[in-house]
Amino acid sequence: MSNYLYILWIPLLPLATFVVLGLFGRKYFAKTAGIISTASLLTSTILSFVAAKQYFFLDGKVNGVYQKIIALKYTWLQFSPNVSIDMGVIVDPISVMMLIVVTSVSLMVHVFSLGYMKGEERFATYYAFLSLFTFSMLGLILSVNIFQVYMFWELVGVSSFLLIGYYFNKPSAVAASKKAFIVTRFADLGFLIGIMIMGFYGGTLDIGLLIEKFTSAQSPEFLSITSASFLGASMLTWGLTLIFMGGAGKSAMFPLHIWLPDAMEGPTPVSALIHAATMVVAGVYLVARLFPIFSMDEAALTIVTYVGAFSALLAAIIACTQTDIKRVLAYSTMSQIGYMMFALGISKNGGENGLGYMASMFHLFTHAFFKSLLFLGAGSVIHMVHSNEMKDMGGLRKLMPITHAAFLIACLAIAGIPPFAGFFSKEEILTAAFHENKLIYGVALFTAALTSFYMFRLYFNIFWSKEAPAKAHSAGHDDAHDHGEGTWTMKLPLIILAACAVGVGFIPFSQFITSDGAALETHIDMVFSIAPVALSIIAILLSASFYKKENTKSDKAVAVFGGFYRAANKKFYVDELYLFITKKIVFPLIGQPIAWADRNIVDGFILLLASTTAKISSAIKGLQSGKVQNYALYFFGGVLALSVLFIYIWK
Amino acid sequence: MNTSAIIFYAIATLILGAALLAVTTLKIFRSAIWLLFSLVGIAALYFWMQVEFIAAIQIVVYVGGIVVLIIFSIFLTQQSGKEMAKPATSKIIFSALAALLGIAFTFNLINHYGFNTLSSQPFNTSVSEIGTQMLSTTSHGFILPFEVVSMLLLAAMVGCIVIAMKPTSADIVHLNKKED
Amino acid sequence: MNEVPLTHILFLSTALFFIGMYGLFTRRNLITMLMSIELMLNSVNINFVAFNKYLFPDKLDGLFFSLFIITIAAAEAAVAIAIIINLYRSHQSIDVDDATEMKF
Amino acid sequence: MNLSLLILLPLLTALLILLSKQLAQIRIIGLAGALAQLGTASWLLKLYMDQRAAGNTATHLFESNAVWFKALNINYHIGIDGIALAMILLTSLIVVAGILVSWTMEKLSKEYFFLLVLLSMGAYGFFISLDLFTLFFFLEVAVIPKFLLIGIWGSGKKENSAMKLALMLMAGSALVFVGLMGIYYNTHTFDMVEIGKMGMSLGVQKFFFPFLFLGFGIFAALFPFHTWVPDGHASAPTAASMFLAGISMKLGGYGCLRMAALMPDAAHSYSWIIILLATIAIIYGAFATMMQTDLKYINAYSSISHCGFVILGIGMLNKTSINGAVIQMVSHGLMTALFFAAIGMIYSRTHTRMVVQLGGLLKAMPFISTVFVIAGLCSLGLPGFSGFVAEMTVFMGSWQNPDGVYRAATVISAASIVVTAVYILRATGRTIMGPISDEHALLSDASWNEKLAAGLLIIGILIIGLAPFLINQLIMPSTDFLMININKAITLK
Amino acid sequence: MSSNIFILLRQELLLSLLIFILLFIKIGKERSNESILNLINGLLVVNLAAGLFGMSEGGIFNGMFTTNAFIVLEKNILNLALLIISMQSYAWLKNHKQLAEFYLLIFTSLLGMFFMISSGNLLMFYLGLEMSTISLAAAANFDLAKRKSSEAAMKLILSSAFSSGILLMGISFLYGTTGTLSFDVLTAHITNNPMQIFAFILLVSGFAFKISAVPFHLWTADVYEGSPVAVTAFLSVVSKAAVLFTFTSILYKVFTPIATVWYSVLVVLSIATILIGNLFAIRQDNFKRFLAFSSIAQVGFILIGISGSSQAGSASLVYFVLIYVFSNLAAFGVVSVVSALAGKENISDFKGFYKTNPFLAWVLTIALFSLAGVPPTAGFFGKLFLMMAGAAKNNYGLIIFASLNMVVSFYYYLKVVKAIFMDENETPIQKLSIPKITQLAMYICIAGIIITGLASLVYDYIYSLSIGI
Repeated sequence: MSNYLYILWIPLLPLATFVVLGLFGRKYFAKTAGIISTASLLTSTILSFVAAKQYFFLDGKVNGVYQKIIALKYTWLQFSPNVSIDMGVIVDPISVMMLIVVTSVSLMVHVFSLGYMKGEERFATYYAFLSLFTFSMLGLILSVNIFQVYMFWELVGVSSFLLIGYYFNKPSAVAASKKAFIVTRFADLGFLIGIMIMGFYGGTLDIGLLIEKFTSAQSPEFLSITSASFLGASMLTWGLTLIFMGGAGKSAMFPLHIWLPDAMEGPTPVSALIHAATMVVAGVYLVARLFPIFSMDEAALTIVTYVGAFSALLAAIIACTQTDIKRVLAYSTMSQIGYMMFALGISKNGGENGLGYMASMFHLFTHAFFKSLLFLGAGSVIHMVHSNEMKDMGGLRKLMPITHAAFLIACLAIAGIPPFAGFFSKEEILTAAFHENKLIYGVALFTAALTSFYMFRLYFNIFWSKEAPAKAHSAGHDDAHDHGEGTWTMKLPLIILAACAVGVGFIPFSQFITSDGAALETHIDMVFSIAPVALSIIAILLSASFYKKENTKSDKAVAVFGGFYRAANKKFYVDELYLFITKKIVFPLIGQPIAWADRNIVDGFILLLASTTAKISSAIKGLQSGKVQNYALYFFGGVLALSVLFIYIWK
Repeated sequence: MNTSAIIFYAIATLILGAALLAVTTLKIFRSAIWLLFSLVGIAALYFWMQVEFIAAIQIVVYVGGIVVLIIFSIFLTQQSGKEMAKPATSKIIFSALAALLGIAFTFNLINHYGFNTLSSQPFNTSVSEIGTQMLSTTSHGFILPFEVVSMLLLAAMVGCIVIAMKPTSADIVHLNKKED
Repeated sequence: MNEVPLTHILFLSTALFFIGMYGLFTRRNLITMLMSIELMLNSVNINFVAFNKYLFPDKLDGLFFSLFIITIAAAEAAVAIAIIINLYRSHQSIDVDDATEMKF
Repeated sequence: MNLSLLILLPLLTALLILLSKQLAQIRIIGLAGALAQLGTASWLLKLYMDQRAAGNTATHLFESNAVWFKALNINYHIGIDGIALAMILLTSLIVVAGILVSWTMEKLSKEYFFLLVLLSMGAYGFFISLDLFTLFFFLEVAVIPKFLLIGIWGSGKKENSAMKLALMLMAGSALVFVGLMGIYYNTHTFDMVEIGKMGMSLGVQKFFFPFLFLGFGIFAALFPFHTWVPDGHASAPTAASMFLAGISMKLGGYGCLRMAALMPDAAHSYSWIIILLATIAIIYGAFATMMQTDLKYINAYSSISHCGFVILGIGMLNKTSINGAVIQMVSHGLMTALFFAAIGMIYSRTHTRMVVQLGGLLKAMPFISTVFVIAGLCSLGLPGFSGFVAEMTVFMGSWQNPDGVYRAATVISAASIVVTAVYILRATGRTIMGPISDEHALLSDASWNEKLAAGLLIIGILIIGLAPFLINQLIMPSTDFLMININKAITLK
Repeated sequence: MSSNIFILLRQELLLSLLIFILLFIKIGKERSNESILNLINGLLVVNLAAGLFGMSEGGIFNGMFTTNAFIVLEKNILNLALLIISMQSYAWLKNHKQLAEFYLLIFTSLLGMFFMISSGNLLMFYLGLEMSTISLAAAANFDLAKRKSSEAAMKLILSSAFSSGILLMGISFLYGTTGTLSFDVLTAHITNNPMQIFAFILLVSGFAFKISAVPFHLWTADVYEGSPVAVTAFLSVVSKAAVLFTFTSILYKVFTPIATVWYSVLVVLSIATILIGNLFAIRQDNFKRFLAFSSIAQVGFILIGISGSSQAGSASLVYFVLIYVFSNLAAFGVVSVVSALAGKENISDFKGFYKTNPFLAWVLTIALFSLAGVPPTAGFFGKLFLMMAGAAKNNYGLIIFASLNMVVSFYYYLKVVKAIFMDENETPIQKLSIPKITQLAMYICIAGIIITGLASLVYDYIYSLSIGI
């Protein structure tokens, strides 16, 4: 199917932008960098829409089932005859869907940044990094080979590292970037080993072949991998779990989530792009990509489910207690991704039972829009207030009406209030959960309520609670272009995304993206929907009563929860735990001893040899006494010794 | 046990006794004299072995040459009659031990080997015989060694002269200069 | 003609040799050390002559050897004494333990 | 094409340098010579590829065999296969970079460049020789220049480091020599090709292989004989560090590889020890690096860790892993040379290598910082750079070994990538990022020669990193040849 | 016979001729030292040249004097060494009063060595040995007013007299047990009965003393340090080489019946020699002493080579000696120039030497590298071939020991290099003006060091001439 080859341009254009800006940006494109990369990205966006149209509506469907199409495949690095890393382009429902998501959100962010990052010293570098990220994310999406996934996985990681550390002279930013990279790297180790297990038993690294081999219960590969077991679990479980570990790292699932909140040190548009819409869902995408294999192994799926659910709940609880608006959003992201994860976890492969899968993808889709919208909104707020802290905000609705409106829409969307996008996807997930696993369903429900609570806590704290502040706020800073919400380049994305947040829910998603590619009939069951929606509304009212006006109700609530609140506010001390392990165990108990041993024992031994030789030589210097008589004596001694030796001993 | 045997043992005692005294007495002049006796004894031994020529050479070269040389050098280097420094007892013990060990070892070997003397051909050592062999180039001729030794003696002579010659003040000066 | 076995003569020479060696080890006066060396050489001479006379009388190798040894001993002694005198000039002593500047 | 050119060129350059008078002249000659080497090497690559494409399946190409010491059956037998060629290319690239980096060397510059070129000559000779005696000869030729380079132009306690390095390397070559004697008196030839044909009895192999492998291992920083590496690298002047880590450590790896191919039975029966040592070196080096505060020490220790991968790959004795080992050699050579170059540039400006005294250099010297970051990312195995390709190949290769112990070794080694990330990011975060001190803020960025040097190395890294199939194409056929012997040995078990 | 006697004896006769010329020079009218030196050097060149052509072999004086191409080659090497030494000691001899006598003694010594090398008979061997020793002992005293010089001479003459006493004892017992002095006959009568082994060991100890193998080496350092550099060089290179040649040929020709015994004797000696030599060399500061001990260690390696007792063994010995002539004399050349012109003989004085005298520094460094056995210098090949010859006996323990000791030796050689190049020194040796002729000698040495190794034809030539057991 070579007529999809043009898809190759979608990732390559950003790459080109990166190369150009990276090499010459500082010198030649210091001002125009934004325009250039936005333009190139716009092209790829259009291309991806074209691709989507072609795939979904023209030739993607063969007798009712969407095909997996390998548009391109090139052997990049041969390991052994049939194990190799291939570079390629896969076209199937989720990859096309992701193309849309990534390109459009990225485009929005590019546009937004035009205003937001204006006048930055390393403006060009910023756009270079953005393009690099976009390229790697697209490459990740289009991977045909699990090792290709891993490669772009790493690239995504490093570009996120670079973007988080964009304000490189801010120590906190540096620390955050390091943390993000190392934590994800640790997860990737699992991913790598998982790949090796898969590759070893599957005899290939090609995703298609792997799925083929591991989904037919009779294939020798399947038998060998399931029969081989380590520590009681089958190798399949190990492989999948380790791969999921990689996914969990990128998608900030518990316990590998600690990097995400700190990652908010980066510029806000970056958070919108990477840490809300695209990179963090890579984990979900990975699981979805390998879903047929996952579905062959209950254990792995269960792990996915419970990790996802627990993360969703935990994040939601923590989110209620944070005061830094970006951190709140970060935790909400984590919570939403948890949703997607457990949705996958409870799903089966194919048919009606594939609902979870479809729902998760759907939520991924919708979430991308309203969450990036939230972030961009927060961005413009921060851009105006020059602070992330809620206490510095309040009553901004008059100063920035558009932002206010957009933000409200987004909040409603995420809270799952019909008819906003979030409602539909969330409904599907809840339905799936309800059918599969009541416990999960309960958790999901509670989380949903919490979500609407903290989202509106955020909303009210930003736009209401206090009186509209005097212009003093904005008079404080000296940006030339400062009037309210900033330039149109910052407003436009908000508007577009808001539109999406309202609109995308109505897409008949199940027609396009299902676990097996065949369309799936779904319907919103009004009765079923009552409970979640009602809960959300109650939560919203509650937070309104707490935060709409400045009052002490919230403090009372805090007092009620007491210790639990403090724990939640301290993110349940997970960070501290990690710090303890690294600072108190790894460095002093492994690193330093080894470094010491190397200097003193290993090297010391070598030095000892040398010094001993010197000692001996000065110890025996007496032989050379300078007395010729002694010399003669030794001489004769030698003669005697030799004679005795060879006449009596060595006969 | 006939007379010749008795003579031999007498000579042997003379040689060894004199030698022993020569290496132990503390008066350097005396030790020179004892050495003289010991050498004369060896000459006597040669006579006893009926190798008169060697005996004569022994007398001439050693008694007449070396010992005289030694005595002169003693006169040159120190006043006679003065006691020499006594060697350290530890050194005496070790040296004696070494020497005795050596003696024992060699005796033992000689015993085991037991040079049995069977041949009793005449042993012609007439001076003329020696002379002809010394200067003949045919087999059993020792002309080459003879020449070589002459070169050696020349070199030795030159060396002695150069070394023993009292250096003129001039040399001292420039040598000292070189010695910095 | 002789009842004295060769071995006894060898014993004599050996004893003389080691007496000389003893002297070399113990004497501190260079000249006496030289004397001891002369003793050693003489013992060797005795060896050669004895061997020649009693074992291989057909040729005169041993005899000649001893002759040359005597000659060389003379030369050696001469040079040695020259050196000793020179040493005495520079050290004002012919005690071997005074000439131990160079060691270790 | 006559391979001796690779020896003659440096020789000629060295002589010209000796004859030349003033600094400018010396530099020009040095650079010209280095470029000539690079040209020759690339030309060689082209010819080689053509030959292969033309279907020439001989193990070694461009062979020439001249009798050297007839009486002892010592021949000057040279020829290259893909592996050797890869090494030659690496060497020539690093030589150019090294010359460029030391462009501003004022102190005794004539001698300095002379020794650099001499060192490169040793390396070339080593890589092209097929006769063990010639091999040994060139191995030792490459040692003494290091001693002088470090001792005269070095920094810190240079004399001790130089002495330690020279002695440990000499001890290594002494062991190698013993092994050679063993081989010689059991096969009566030094010719690797013939020996490969003849083979040796298991007993002989098992007795002499350890000498050879340890001997070369010392060159390749095999644990626990690696202690010359940190001091040596840290004290050496920039170019010398580049040569040390980039070229001379490779001599060791290459030698180990050849020996393993020459004595496959022994290699097979000792493989577990090799793998054990390699794994220790990898993880131990990584953790030791984590604790260093001097940039050069950081890189030196990381070299120990990275060279561990080479040994691991060889120890696993299968095609993929050996491939990986070779690629790792090349990649590590380029990467670590780049790293040292960057460190040298930083040091020459700030006059400190202590991480704690640096910071925020990205502001003052963006180019150098970028180079530094690139080297770092390559060393932590980021896709797109050579490090990733090499390490992954090694991992995939060693993972093919289903035995549990080997699996454990692989996983432990793989775990080192996390530690690597930690120390690289620590170093980067402390020196490149963060606030910059006032006196450093005014420093200048890289000069043209430094830019050129770094550029060359980065290009090399990228070529391998982005198009690994190229280097695979070069190496794979030769690894197949190696594997023939080895597989015989393994199946024989 | 008388026809070819001149050809067979030509090297010896030429040397004797030189000696007489010296006598005439002495008794003739007063000449300036320079003119005499130039004359002598010229003559030496002739002498060397004369040896190079007309190889012929045979024995005269019924086998007391034998020669063949190999022996001629050995003598040529010694001639070459002598020439180089005399060129290098130019600076020292220029203002020495008795240089004629000095040369006379040295020549006589060399003549003795020649006779020793081609001796076919124990008597000739002994005479040659004594001839070389006595005149050398006299020469050792030629820094007449130096305390050290006379001390050295005293030590040399006494200990060598003692050793020759022991040697003679051995010879006498050999004679007593076999009844002959000529080597050809001797071989037939050699058995391994204790008496003969004892005699053999006495003989070997005499040799070991001359080549200063442990434990018979103790005189070496002191004598080297005390005597004039020229004599030291002569001792360390020429006399050692001559004795080694003789030793090897006697071992290979005469004592074949007890080869196993002398093999183990050599192994023991070599191990002791290498070890002690290295251990003492490490801690020396006086350059001549340092070279003394290093040369002791070298002898250890040589013994290993000889122990191979093959054609390669004797070939590698001669090859190594040739290389050793170049390397060691280059080193001694620098030392002699420095000690003659700057009066400094300590390694610590050489700190910062490179800054003031780059040429000398390079010569010294290359020489040291060659001694240490670093490629591409010839020393590398020399040492390796010795060890290869030794390894032929499959005694790998010995080889391992030796090669590890090579590392130790590297340490002290590199220490000197370090002093020359790396150490700082506020009062370095001032810039020295080297006599042209000495410079020439150094160039010859360097050329030799480079060429002898890389040009394999040298070794192949030697190998073609040499003989094994």
